[in-house]
Amino acid sequence: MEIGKREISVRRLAMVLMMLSMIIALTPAVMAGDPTGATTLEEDPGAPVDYVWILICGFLVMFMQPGFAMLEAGVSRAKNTTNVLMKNLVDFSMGSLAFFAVGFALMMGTSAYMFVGTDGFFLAGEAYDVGTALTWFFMMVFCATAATIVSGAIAERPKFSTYVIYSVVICAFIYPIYGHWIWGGGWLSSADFMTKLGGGYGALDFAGSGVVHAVGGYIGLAGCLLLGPRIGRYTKEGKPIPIPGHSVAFVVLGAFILWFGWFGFNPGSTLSAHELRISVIAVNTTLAAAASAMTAMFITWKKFGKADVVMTVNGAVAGLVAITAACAWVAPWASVVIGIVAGFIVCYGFWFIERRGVDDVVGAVPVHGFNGTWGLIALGLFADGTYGNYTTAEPFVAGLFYGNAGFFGCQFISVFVNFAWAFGTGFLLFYVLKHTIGIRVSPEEELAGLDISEHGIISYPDFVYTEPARPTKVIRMTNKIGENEQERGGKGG
Amino acid sequence: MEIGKREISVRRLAMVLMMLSMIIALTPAVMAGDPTGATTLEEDPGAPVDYVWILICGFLVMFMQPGFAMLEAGVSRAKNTTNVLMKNLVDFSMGSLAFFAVGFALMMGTSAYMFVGTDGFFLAGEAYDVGTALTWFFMMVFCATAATIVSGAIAERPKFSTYVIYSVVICAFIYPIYGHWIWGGGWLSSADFMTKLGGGYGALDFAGSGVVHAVGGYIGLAGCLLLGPRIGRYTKEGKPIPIPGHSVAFVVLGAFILWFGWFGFNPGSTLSAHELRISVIAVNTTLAAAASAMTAMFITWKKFGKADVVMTVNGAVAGLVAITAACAWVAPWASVVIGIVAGFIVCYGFWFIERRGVDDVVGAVPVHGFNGTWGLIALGLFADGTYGNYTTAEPFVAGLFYGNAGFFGCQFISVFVNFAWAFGTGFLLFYVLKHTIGIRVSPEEELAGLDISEHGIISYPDFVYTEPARPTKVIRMTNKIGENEQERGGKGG
Amino acid sequence: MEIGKREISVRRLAMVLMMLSMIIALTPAVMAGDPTGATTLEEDPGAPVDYVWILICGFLVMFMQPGFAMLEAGVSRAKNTTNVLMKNLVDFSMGSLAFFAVGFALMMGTSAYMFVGTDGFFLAGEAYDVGTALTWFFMMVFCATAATIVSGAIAERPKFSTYVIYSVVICAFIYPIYGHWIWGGGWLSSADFMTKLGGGYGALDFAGSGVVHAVGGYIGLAGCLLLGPRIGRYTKEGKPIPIPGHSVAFVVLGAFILWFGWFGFNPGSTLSAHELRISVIAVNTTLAAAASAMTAMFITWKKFGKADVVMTVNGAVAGLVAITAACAWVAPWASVVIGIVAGFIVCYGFWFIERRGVDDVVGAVPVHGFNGTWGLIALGLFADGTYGNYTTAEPFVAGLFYGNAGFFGCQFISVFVNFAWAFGTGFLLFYVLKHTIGIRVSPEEELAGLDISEHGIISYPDFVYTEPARPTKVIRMTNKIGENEQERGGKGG
Amino acid sequence: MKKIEAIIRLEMLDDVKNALEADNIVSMSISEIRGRGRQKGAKLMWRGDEYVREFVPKTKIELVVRDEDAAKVVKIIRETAYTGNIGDGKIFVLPVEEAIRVRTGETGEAAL
Amino acid sequence: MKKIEAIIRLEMLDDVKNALEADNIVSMSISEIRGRGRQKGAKLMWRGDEYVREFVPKTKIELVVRDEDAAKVVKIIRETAYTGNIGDGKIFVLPVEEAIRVRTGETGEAAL
Amino acid sequence: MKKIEAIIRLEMLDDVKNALEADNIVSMSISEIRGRGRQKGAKLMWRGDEYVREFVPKTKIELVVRDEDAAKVVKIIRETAYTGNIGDGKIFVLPVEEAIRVRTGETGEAAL
Ligand SMILES: Nc1ncnc2c1ncn2[C@@H]1O[C@H](COP(=O)(O)OP(=O)(O)O)[C@@H](O)[C@H]1O
Ligand SMILES: Nc1ncnc2c1ncn2[C@@H]1O[C@H](COP(=O)(O)OP(=O)(O)O)[C@@H](O)[C@H]1O
Ligand SMILES: Nc1ncnc2c1ncn2[C@@H]1O[C@H](COP(=O)(O)OP(=O)(O)O)[C@@H](O)[C@H]1O
Repeated sequence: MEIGKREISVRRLAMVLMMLSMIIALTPAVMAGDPTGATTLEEDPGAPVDYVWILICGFLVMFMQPGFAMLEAGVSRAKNTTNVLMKNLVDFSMGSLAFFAVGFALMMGTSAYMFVGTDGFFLAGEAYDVGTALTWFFMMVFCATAATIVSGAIAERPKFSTYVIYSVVICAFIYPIYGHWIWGGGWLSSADFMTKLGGGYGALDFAGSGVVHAVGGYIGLAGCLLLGPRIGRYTKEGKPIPIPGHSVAFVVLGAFILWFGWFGFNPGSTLSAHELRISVIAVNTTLAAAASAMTAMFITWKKFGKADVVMTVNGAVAGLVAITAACAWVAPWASVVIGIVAGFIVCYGFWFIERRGVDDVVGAVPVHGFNGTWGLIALGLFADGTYGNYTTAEPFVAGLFYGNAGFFGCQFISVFVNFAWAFGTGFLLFYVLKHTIGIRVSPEEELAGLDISEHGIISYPDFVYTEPARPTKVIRMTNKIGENEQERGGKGG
Repeated sequence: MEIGKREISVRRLAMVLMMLSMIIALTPAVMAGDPTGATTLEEDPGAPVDYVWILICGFLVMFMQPGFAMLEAGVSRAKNTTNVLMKNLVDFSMGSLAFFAVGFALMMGTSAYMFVGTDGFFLAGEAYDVGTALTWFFMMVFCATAATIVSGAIAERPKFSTYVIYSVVICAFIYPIYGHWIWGGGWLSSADFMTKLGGGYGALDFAGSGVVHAVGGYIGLAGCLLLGPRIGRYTKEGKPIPIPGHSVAFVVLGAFILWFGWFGFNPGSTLSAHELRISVIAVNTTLAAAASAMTAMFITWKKFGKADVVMTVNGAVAGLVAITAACAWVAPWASVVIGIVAGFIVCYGFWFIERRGVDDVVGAVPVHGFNGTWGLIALGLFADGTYGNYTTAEPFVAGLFYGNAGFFGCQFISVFVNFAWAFGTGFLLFYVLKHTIGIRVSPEEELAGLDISEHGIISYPDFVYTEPARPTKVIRMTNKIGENEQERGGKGG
Repeated sequence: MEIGKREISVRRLAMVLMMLSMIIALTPAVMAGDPTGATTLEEDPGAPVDYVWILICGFLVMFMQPGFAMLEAGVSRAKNTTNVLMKNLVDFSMGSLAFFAVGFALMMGTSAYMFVGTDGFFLAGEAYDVGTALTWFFMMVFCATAATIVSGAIAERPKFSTYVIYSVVICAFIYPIYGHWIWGGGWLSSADFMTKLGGGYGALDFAGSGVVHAVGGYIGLAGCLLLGPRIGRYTKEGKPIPIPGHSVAFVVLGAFILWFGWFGFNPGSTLSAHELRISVIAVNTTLAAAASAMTAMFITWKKFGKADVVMTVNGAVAGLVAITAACAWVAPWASVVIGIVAGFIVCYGFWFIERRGVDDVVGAVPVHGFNGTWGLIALGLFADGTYGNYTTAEPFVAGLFYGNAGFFGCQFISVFVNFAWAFGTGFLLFYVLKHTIGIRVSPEEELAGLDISEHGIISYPDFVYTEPARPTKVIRMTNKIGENEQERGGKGG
Repeated sequence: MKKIEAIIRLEMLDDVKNALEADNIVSMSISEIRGRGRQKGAKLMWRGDEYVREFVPKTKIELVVRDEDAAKVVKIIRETAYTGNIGDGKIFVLPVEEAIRVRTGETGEAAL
Repeated sequence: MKKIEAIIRLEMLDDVKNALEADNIVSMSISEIRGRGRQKGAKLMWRGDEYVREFVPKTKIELVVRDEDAAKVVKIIRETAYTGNIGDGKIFVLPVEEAIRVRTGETGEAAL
Repeated sequence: MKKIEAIIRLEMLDDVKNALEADNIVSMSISEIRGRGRQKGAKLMWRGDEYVREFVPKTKIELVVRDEDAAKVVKIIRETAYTGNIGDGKIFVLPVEEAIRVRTGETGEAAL
């Protein structure tokens, strides 16, 4: 076998990685962790059921990856299927490696100034411990979820290489740092002025309406703005022309998988099976999603005379996103209300940004962004004072409707910080990439489809594709929310 | 933004719902539930593992929804894909809301005259409790399963609006009332004359061969009869012409998902992880499905020279349905026998009703109906006296083959009541709907496909569809079970 | 109804089966098992959480079946979709029945001469016990996994009837006997000379890199060799021509499902939730898969300028296979290294065998075979002495890099025995079948597709297929590993 | 010889085919096309945005027939594909100079 | 009457259709074909093995028009389907002997 | 110029294409059709009910060639698409009046 240049450089890469790993492995002189779990079990004989619960819930969250993959592939055109799926593979893979190397340490490590964690890199040393591994796993699948949200928003036009970089940056830095502020003992949840304002607890986000979803949604918004809409998505006058996805079956399959996975996402976030509140969380999760899905369905049905499937699906996910922050702290009836509002937000939110030239393929901005924000607010409103801060002990978390305006204030701060951080860093990231290596494929590549141009593949080679299935004329504007339509169509990237 | 009439009325709807929720929320003056779970845990330190078990099993049962969705979409034509999937979204969503508002209270509330439950509406008041929430969640996913069975039977022709109503009625009334009789302390399981007959226990149905599957199956039968067959499904002489579904891949994927979900359905029905019988239940579930699938496969192979995939899949699900009632009370070898019989029933059952003009698209009547009934009977025959009434304590449940003819009698009564209730109420419901708002789309809409006519969508717009793939001529009748073929083809609805 | 000959013989079959079952059922005069689980619970009050853990992990492993099904269907052509899926249904169904009747007893029964188990047939007698049922279930889903691996390797050309026989033989004999040697107390793990060599333990394989994957992979290799490549897979000069699969979406969906299921496969193999090491196992499983997927992706990217999706997917699965043996005994950093190596092995391994005329459709040989072997070796290298033999107690398992050359020797022996047994028995099986009933369909049937010729079905009848999508010309050889290309193309079967 | 290209509704194919068969016209080829004419495309929706799919799916039948059969075939198709609604389709007749049967090498009308 | 068969790039269909419509040519049929000519097919990859997909997907437009419209239609298509790159496609003109509208039975140019 | 429409077996396309290419005939269009003739459709099954799929998938090759090439092309196709079994297909030759290359505007035989 002749060894060409390329082989050598691939090997070199492997060598470097290998050696790096060796160094890491040998570094930990002090090994204070409990890698077998024997000590942990001795100290807490109830640990097995918690481990089982957290791990299985984590598995379910991991399973949301194919949910996103199917949903995103389904709303994209057949000629971009492989690309969408590859992005999902990449953000879970690169994401977990980045979170392993860096992200986890920044998020859950010993806090420096309540701003960022500082230890646990590569899960080495003390972090080689069953408890730390457990936390890492659960946190990692959440991180990968945030990462994958963006791929659906900016589908069908970004460069693949750019996406690989993006997925590393979000999982190594953007997500973990914000995550630290809420879940890692950072300032939003734990600074004195916050806990004083909230009444014993600062800003909260039970399972991540803000930490995971709004972060993903607003980075997606930044990406959409900097990329610009797909070719053909708007008329010259800026009117949107829908570009239907290639498989409704995948869309619905993906949505159901997400719904299923969310039962790991929300109830699992107790991080303990001894919190029996998990049953109420499961109920709330179901009801919010159902109410939101049906609200979105009836809105389209009323408005257009026909029940729209993609909006219904978006509605279901929007309800799930919205209840995520509050799921442990509200009663079932409130979940229904939160879900109904989510259904309105997702419909009108989508139409609102669409009129403004934001070509969000999967609807990630209204679904994850706006409803993530709504979830944080809803928690500040509806928390009913029956459950504590991830514990059955006091102080019980109560919102505005239950007399705690201060906590509502905390949530309000959290909403702004969340948006500023996610949109700000996301914008910066895509802006730098845009002006260095570029973020968008050429128009020819986009027309040919990213499958061929980026991956040299046809996703369904045994079937006859029909490009002209693409709609060609808008008969009437369906919505007049947006007045000042800017001519954004086709100018991106 | 101009606010049109429609926006207003949608808003009004939201207002009403919001206020309603408020009222409910404020009603509970007495709050005797345990919403944090602290008390529950104190009283039963072993509760966490039970909660984990029941919840995760419930998640698996919820995941049967995409299983049904894929299976039903797969056996339908491409032009009806979205409609089938929308129905699945609707019955889970509307179903869970209806079960939240009404169904659960009727099923599991304090029994009135052993006929119907009377409290727990909207999970409010005392029902805001971790234990109640747990039960609600597990019962709800079962209820949604019953609802979704029907959509596959009556696919490709009903009006969507009708289906929405149907799904509310079954989840709010039909299913819960029957469920009460078996699982809510109602007369079939607990009336004195029944327990006396059975020998300490009345009619039983471990995980719902009857409660869930036969109920769904027989409502589907009523629906099929009142709707009539799809256009082109029978020749003028009443001979059936097969209408192949559009994706075998979805059919098989759906079946595997169902099989997977069934491991929540059956073992989870112990409602306790402390019943170690769960392992035997898992074994029985596997074996019955495998035996039934292979039986159905070999039947078609022998009969037609080729192994038919859809019958094999129907066989697998039929075996799962059949073992559901008996799964905790029989030995593995008996599960194999029950499965083999199920395989026969599903094949000959399907051909039997098909010859009689029942156009059951997914095969729900033989799979869920007939085999649900067979499951109840099989329990009355094979229960081997090794396990009690959802407990390891006596009295142990034994069937005819183990000397308890009385219990077989109970099951016999149960079979008739089950059919009468499900078919009767189902028939009534569809009959009333048929003669009020109508239950079937127009022939033009049916020919165009429900995706376009009901949802304004094409499910796979990037591919070239081929209508003529529809078979056009029957070469020979494959089965002579039915002699008196009535000319039913095309007359329905 | 006229009862034809065929009906009778089907009935006769059922009778025989029924009677057989009866006999089995009545045989157990001595019933020492604990079918209710009452005694088991009393003796071990911590059992429920273990049962929950093992069962749910077992369910996840079962769910790998649709993962394999989708992945294998996706890489096959549309005209063979049903056949691939049917094979997956068959190997799980026939497999579990065969394992019930025979396999389990040979694998886990009382050992005869450390070579084969001897009791527990039909789970009858003493084996009617909650603990035995639990073990059976977990072992069965592993066995079915091994069986299903082969179907992807030999897709698109074998006779269906042959495949049915194959799946029985592997699940009744080939897999269980080898499994006995490693997991059933057989010689590889427990013979004195082995444990002496290893330092207190013999050859190990935590979750089955060797037992499950390499066995499946090498039987697949034997099958590929005896079947010969698909028509059109090689030019007359022996150069490979790629035959793209019909759905990249199914490929990626399948891979994600597998990844999800693997979280049952590896962590579940502790067979106890009290081993908190499960969290480390979950972490290792994730990291190895991610590292391997990205390695394979970057290799193709560097080599061809484009990131190849199927190789990436193969890479992910390869990483999962590779970490399976070592997952409990290595640190996270080592998992990354093991994964990177797996990525290289899968790419170059695939190209290596491809050049030698092995037409392995799904890539089972490099993914499951070579990486299964690599997994066994990696365990012998990287085991870091922090965890014992499925327990937190000593002796801790350590590999070559941690000073235990003897254990590396054990693994080396294991690698050879594994290959010899799997390839040997697989070759024998297919060889006998080839020279008796035949193993390959006729060229006409192969060209028409197995869906039509073996199952009388078109998998996607509503879409226009395009046969000419099949590539027709190779522009340049992409790899020069193999020099001595033999002219194997088209000569098989 | 004439080539007859008929563009008809999807659901009429069966009837047309049967009618032709009844008159011993068996050989034909069909394919999927999409067309526009008087008939407007369906109004469709995607996430609440409406649009028109301008081309309506149709079935195209192609048959090469003997000169003397052409009129008959046109008539049969015309009558059986008829519903009276917009979108019923069109039939075109084109001249054919030669026909060859691959299997036998026959040419001209013998090849049809 | 003439039948015009134009083989164009997928993405040019919209423009061609609009240009024809602007000139009152509404009726047409389209279908998916794949072709080869000067344009080479795309280089594709499957698991690292490269190959060429020799036929490039194209859209075929078929219109039957009056004799006097033929030149105009050809011109419109030629101009709007043009990009100047290899693979722009071809237009063929064939004679048509008869046209029949199924719905009305009209024949000849009245049927177009 | 002549238009040659050949309806052949799916699996013969490669051979036909290669044979034509060997004779410098590169340009062509292909599409999927389904047809019936002497060849009966496949017997299929759905849940144990049997039926016949009456139309068999075939590949249609369309080439417009110079008058003098027509016979040669027909011959090549005839020979390479031949298997001797029912269903081998047919070749039709139609007159073409004009051809235009979109990219260059060339017309007539120069456009082929
Ligand atoms: N001049 C034409 N050239 C090519 N195809 C045509 C032409 N006119 C009509 N068609 C085809 O016939 C179909 C039916 O035409 P349409 O005008 O809707 O029919 P009708 O006039 O009977 O209502 C169209 O969808 C198109 O495919
Ligand atoms: N002689 C021909 N007969 C049939 N189709 C042709 C012929 N020449 C070209 N085509 C079709 O036109 C398409 C474009 O041809 P090509 O030679 O690439 O165009 P150009 O010469 O403008 O670059 C081809 O893909 C093929 O479908
Ligand atoms: N007269 C015809 N008009 C149009 N297409 C035809 C005609 N005759 C045959 N075909 C096409 O050719 C294919 C092969 O025809 P068939 O009669 O089976 O071939 P053969 O006579 O060589 O056995 C058919 O499936 C059909 O698509």
